[in-house]
Amino acid sequence: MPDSPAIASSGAATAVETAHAAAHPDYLRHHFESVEQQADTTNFAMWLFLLTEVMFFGGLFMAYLIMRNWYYPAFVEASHHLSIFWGTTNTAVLITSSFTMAMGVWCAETRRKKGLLLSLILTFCLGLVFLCIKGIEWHAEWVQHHVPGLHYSVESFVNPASDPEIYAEYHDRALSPAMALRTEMYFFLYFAMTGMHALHMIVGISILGFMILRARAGSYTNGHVTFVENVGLYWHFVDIIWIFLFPLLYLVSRHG
Amino acid sequence: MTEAHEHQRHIVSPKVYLAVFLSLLCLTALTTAASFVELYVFNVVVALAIAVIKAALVVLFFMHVRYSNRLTKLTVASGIFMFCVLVGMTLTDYFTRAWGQW
Amino acid sequence: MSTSTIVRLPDQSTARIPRMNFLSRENGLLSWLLTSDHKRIAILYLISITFFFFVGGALAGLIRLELLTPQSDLMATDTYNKVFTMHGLIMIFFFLVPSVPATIGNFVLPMMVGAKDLALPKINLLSWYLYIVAGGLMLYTMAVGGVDTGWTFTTPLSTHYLNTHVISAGLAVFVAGFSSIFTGLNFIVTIHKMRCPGMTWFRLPLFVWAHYAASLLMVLGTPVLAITLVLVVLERTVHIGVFDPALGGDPLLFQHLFWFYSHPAVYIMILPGMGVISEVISTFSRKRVFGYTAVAFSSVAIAVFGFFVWAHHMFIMGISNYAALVFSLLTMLVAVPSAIKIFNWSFTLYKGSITFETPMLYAIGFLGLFTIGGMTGVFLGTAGTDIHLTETYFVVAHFHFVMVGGMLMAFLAGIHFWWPKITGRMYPEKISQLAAVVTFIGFNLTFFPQFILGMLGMPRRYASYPPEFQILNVFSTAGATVLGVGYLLPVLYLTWSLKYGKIAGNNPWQATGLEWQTQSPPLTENFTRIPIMDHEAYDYEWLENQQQKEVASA
Amino acid sequence: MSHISPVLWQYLVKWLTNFALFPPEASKIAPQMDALFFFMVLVSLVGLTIVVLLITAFSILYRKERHPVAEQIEGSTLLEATWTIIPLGLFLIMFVWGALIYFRVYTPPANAMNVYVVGKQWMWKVEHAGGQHEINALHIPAGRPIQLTLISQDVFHSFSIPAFRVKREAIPGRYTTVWFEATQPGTYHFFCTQYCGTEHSHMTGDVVVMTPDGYKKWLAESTSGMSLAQNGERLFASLSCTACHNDRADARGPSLVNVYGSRLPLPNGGTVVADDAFLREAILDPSQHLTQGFAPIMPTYQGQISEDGVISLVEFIKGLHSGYRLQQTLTTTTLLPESEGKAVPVRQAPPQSHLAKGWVKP
Ligand code: HEA
Ligand code: HEA
Ligand code: CUA
Ligand SMILES: [Cu+2]
Repeated sequence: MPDSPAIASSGAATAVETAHAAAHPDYLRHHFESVEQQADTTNFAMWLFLLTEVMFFGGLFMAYLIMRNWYYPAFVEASHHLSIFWGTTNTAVLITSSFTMAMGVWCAETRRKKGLLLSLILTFCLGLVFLCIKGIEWHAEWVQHHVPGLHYSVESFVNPASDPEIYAEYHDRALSPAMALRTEMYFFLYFAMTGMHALHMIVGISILGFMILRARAGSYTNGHVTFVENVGLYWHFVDIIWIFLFPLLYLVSRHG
Repeated sequence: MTEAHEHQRHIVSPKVYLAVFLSLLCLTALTTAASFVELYVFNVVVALAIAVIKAALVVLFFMHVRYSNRLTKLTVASGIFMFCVLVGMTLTDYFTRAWGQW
Repeated sequence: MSTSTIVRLPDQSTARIPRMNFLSRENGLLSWLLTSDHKRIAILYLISITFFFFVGGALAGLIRLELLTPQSDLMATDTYNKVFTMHGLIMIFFFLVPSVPATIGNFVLPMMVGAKDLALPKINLLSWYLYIVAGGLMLYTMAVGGVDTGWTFTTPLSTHYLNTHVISAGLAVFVAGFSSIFTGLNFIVTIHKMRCPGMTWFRLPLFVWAHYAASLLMVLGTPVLAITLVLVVLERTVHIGVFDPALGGDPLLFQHLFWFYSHPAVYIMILPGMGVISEVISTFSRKRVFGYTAVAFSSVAIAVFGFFVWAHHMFIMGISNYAALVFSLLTMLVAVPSAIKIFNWSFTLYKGSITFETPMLYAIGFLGLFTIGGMTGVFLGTAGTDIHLTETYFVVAHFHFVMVGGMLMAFLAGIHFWWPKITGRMYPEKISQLAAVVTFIGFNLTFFPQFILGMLGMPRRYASYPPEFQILNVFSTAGATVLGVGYLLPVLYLTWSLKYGKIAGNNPWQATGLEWQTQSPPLTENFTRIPIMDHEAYDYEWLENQQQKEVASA
Repeated sequence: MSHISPVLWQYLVKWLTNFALFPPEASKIAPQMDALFFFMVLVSLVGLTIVVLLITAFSILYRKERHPVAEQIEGSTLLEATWTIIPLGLFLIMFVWGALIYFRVYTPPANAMNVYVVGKQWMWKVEHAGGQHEINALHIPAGRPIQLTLISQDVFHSFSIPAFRVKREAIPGRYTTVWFEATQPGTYHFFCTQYCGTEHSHMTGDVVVMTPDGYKKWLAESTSGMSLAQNGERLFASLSCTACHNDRADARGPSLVNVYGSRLPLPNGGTVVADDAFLREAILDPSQHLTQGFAPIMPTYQGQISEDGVISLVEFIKGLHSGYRLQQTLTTTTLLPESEGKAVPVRQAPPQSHLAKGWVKP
């Protein structure tokens, strides 16, 4: 580009040519100097975004922490009504999806189109499986009248024997009526936290769906892996949230 | 750009991923099992410790932080730090509310 | 004063605005609405925040009119409550938080670091759209009847005892929060990754340092506000209970979460302004900022320590006395870096060669008013005196001194300072100097009496008050009128100057920042070639040599 | 600072007060707080003067006409250290001084006379131990430490008496306290300073500080016939508290004789002091406040007694020093009409599983 007269030739001494003789792939945005710079930048931006997510969930964890400390007995008894089987299974499902996602990134890095597609589809499906299991659990809570606000009964907490299954396993002692009311707080937080997590899953799954389409057209295996990597970071982050939600919500105290 | 290309992108091998994956599954089993054992206050300690280890594995390997530059590590660290500030400083209030009353 | 001016305008007979620039590049509404040019987005922001400033200002006018008399005669108490709530919400979230960063910062920060654009141009545009959506929601809230929680959304009042439009207002702030997060994120990434060759951290202008610190706060603090508002909305809609004492929750938890963001937010508001002041004072005294490193680090220190002091808003709210002790102590620590800055700026003048163009006048106003505002912040941070002063007009005066006397002055300083760069034309100097002086006088008349009112015990958020407070309130209202004139003037003459202002040339102030080394208004890609930074920030000798070289080669 | 020059101090304050620039100093803590306030004003003025002087002097000395060429100076570690350390030192002095005052205001002396204040949208209800009720007014004697025990029935309110320099938030669900000792008889404003909704600005009233004699007279004239404790006793009986808390050997609930101020063992091994807040919560949320050795059979009274009722109960329990009164109350229980006690009488309550049956949150 010729110097237009009005430009003080950027004063700052010598200059680097903007136009790169070197490789200038079409996915390089105009304001970056090089592919590495672009990759680094978007990667860092993704990390910063995850940082905001940490603080976002941080507020929820904070609320959970205080309430759990105050109403520990209620939290114990209420958590007994979650299904440890589904909880553990779901954790495994999510971890597996994280693994397949990581493999997807590897396939993209090593330009394996088939592998990438397979990994993405697996991740996508595992994500859906997770949501389905979550749905089963939520349904169970609905049936047990443990959906706060809408459909809530403290019956099984003031009178544990009314739920023979749980009672046989944990021999829960009856909560006093006042404390039993606080189980609703537990379930509120449970729904808020798992709901917020599920929302993040849905966003992730949608992006994965979009990526599967693109990957079929050969994107991401042409050396431009940043996008896959960043979605991977997001997916793993959502996994980490669950890694903390699981012990906090399901494993408050499982021994009888 | 100054910090841009410190080194080439490190490609983590599938073996590592597999190893991490398996340890994560084991830890999940372990934490579930541990919760059925009466450990008193240590139940929550164990559960959280395992969760932290699992999260660390995911962050370090799946998210490549182990192979990343200082800036990424710093970002992760500051996330953890700020979360601790939020929780820790709030707890200064909650834990001392009853002080001076006995 | 104009005799002493350092303005170097090009020869008026030959001067022209460069034909190719970011404004002339494309035309039509769509070219603006779909732009990813940081400079155009900055202008979009400038227009939108100015609009909201005047909405907020008109509401302030209503507040002051109501407070002219002790009775609540102009409007009913609940109308008054809605008015000050809207005033606070609009001024904070729709004016002051985005004021300097999203307009001036957006415009000049990429140029200062020698980049062609922000790192994530589309996110930048998204950020503006989020702002507009949020603003729309806020106006909708106002149109359908408003909200009267106070800008602090205090629970359980906001969740269980009001039937105004808390949800849409909360949502508006939620969305505006994400707009702010994305701006901050973009800045951090840009500062880390987009610096031109030779631009080391300690060659960055202090404006960039200040924005870096503010961006950290935006990225780390705002999400907590977001989740807090989500919880408030859930509390209102499905009675989740975490903030509701009747359901076993703790309303103080809300306050902790809210102030975890909102204290750092006050530094989000002031730090970018401090960046402007560094640039302006250095330029008009033709000297490197005294103790560059100290000023740079004090910005970061303010940002970091700013996270440790939030409970000073809750000293009498029922937090434990011991926690109050801790937070009071930390508040003292966070005040120190601000003091360092003030003195460093004052000493920048020492042995300088000072001129008093409008930006400089605003900057000097800032120094005085921010010192008063900041010191009264220390009164409030001192647990003992806070008991008496909190929730009175003393607090109102404190935060208007720092926000209006501090940040708004800095914003105006910045707008005047970079106006030639943004538009390629000068603003009229004489009348703008007059506006600066009018603002200063009007400001003091408005808000100084409020310190005394506060000491006398007049509570804030009162639609009516005992008659003995009237005299001081009359002063305050009178001042607000003067202040309003002071703010209307710039709008008029700046608009005028778009067409009739003198051509500014590349570097009318003889400033050293990279943004001044390119044409005004700049090209879409900012520089014809990526610059290489080979000197320190604020190196006026380098600038001089550069110009001599240019003259020689011409 | 009154010890430096009382005359000058009083003169200054009076002058400022007369010009309505300063609130009267009508409590013991007021001059102490004002001393710190004026200290801070002084520091700020000095600081501001320094800054303004520097700017003015440099602006004159180094304006372009006089000083056309700037001399570049990097900075000065010594100077910068000075203006770091001196403000820091001053701020720390303020912190320590302020902390002392803060603790003084919020630590009532043992001999303080207690007055209960209940905030609700949008009025203040004041309850004196003798059973005198006031709305938006507070009568107190001068020269005696007064402790306010505050609570709110709905949202946050804040009880502020500028002339006394004290203020305390009234919080829903929790007692807070503040104390003062008025020095000057007179009438002073009090305000609700925490924004609490529509009529926030009308939640104001007057503190009437009286001479001790005047106060006695006022007490006698405005008595409602029943002291708080007596009212509490009535409630205690009508809510069937005596069914369990009857001080008998086979009582199902712990004895409440002399319980106030004592240290109670908790089931988890710790102890807790039974203060006003503890008593209140033990009534409203008993499951959380169990004494060791007793089963969690007490029903919650949450939502069944007003805050005023709780205050009366607390006041009654505070004054319980012998079991005799309880026994007496017990015998009167049968005389009371059943309808007065709204709560389920525990005595007739079936075993807890029954009690729980059909317990669905409304
Ligand atoms: C831009 C916004 C901004 C800024 C920068 C500040 C800065 C500070 N603020 Fe302010 N504050 C607000 C905006 C701001 N504040 C708002 C909006 C509220 C009200 C919220 C609401 O309730 O609605 C508030 C309320 C508020 C409170 C709560 C009051 C209450 O409700 O009870 C407190 C208490 O500690 C406080 C303290 C401080 C302190 C210590 C600083 C410090 O950072 C100030 C540091 C600066 C200096 C100290 C000046 C420079 C010093 C010198 C030049 C040295 C002088 C010389 C010598 C000492 C020799 N602020
Ligand atoms: C950026 C922040 C900002 C800014 C710029 C301002 C600007 C002003 N503010 Fe505001 N203010 C707040 C933030 C801000 N405020 C906040 C956060 C609160 C707390 C809210 C709460 O309690 O929840 C508050 C509360 C507040 C109160 C206390 C209300 C109460 O507690 O009862 C008052 C009272 O005087 C006031 C006055 C003013 C005035 C006179 C201006 C002036 O500077 C405005 C001057 C501008 C104009 C006047 C507009 C330009 C002129 C015109 C549009 C022409 C028409 C003008 C007239 C008819 C006069 N503000
Ligand atoms: Cu009650 Cu304000
Ligand atoms: Cu603050």
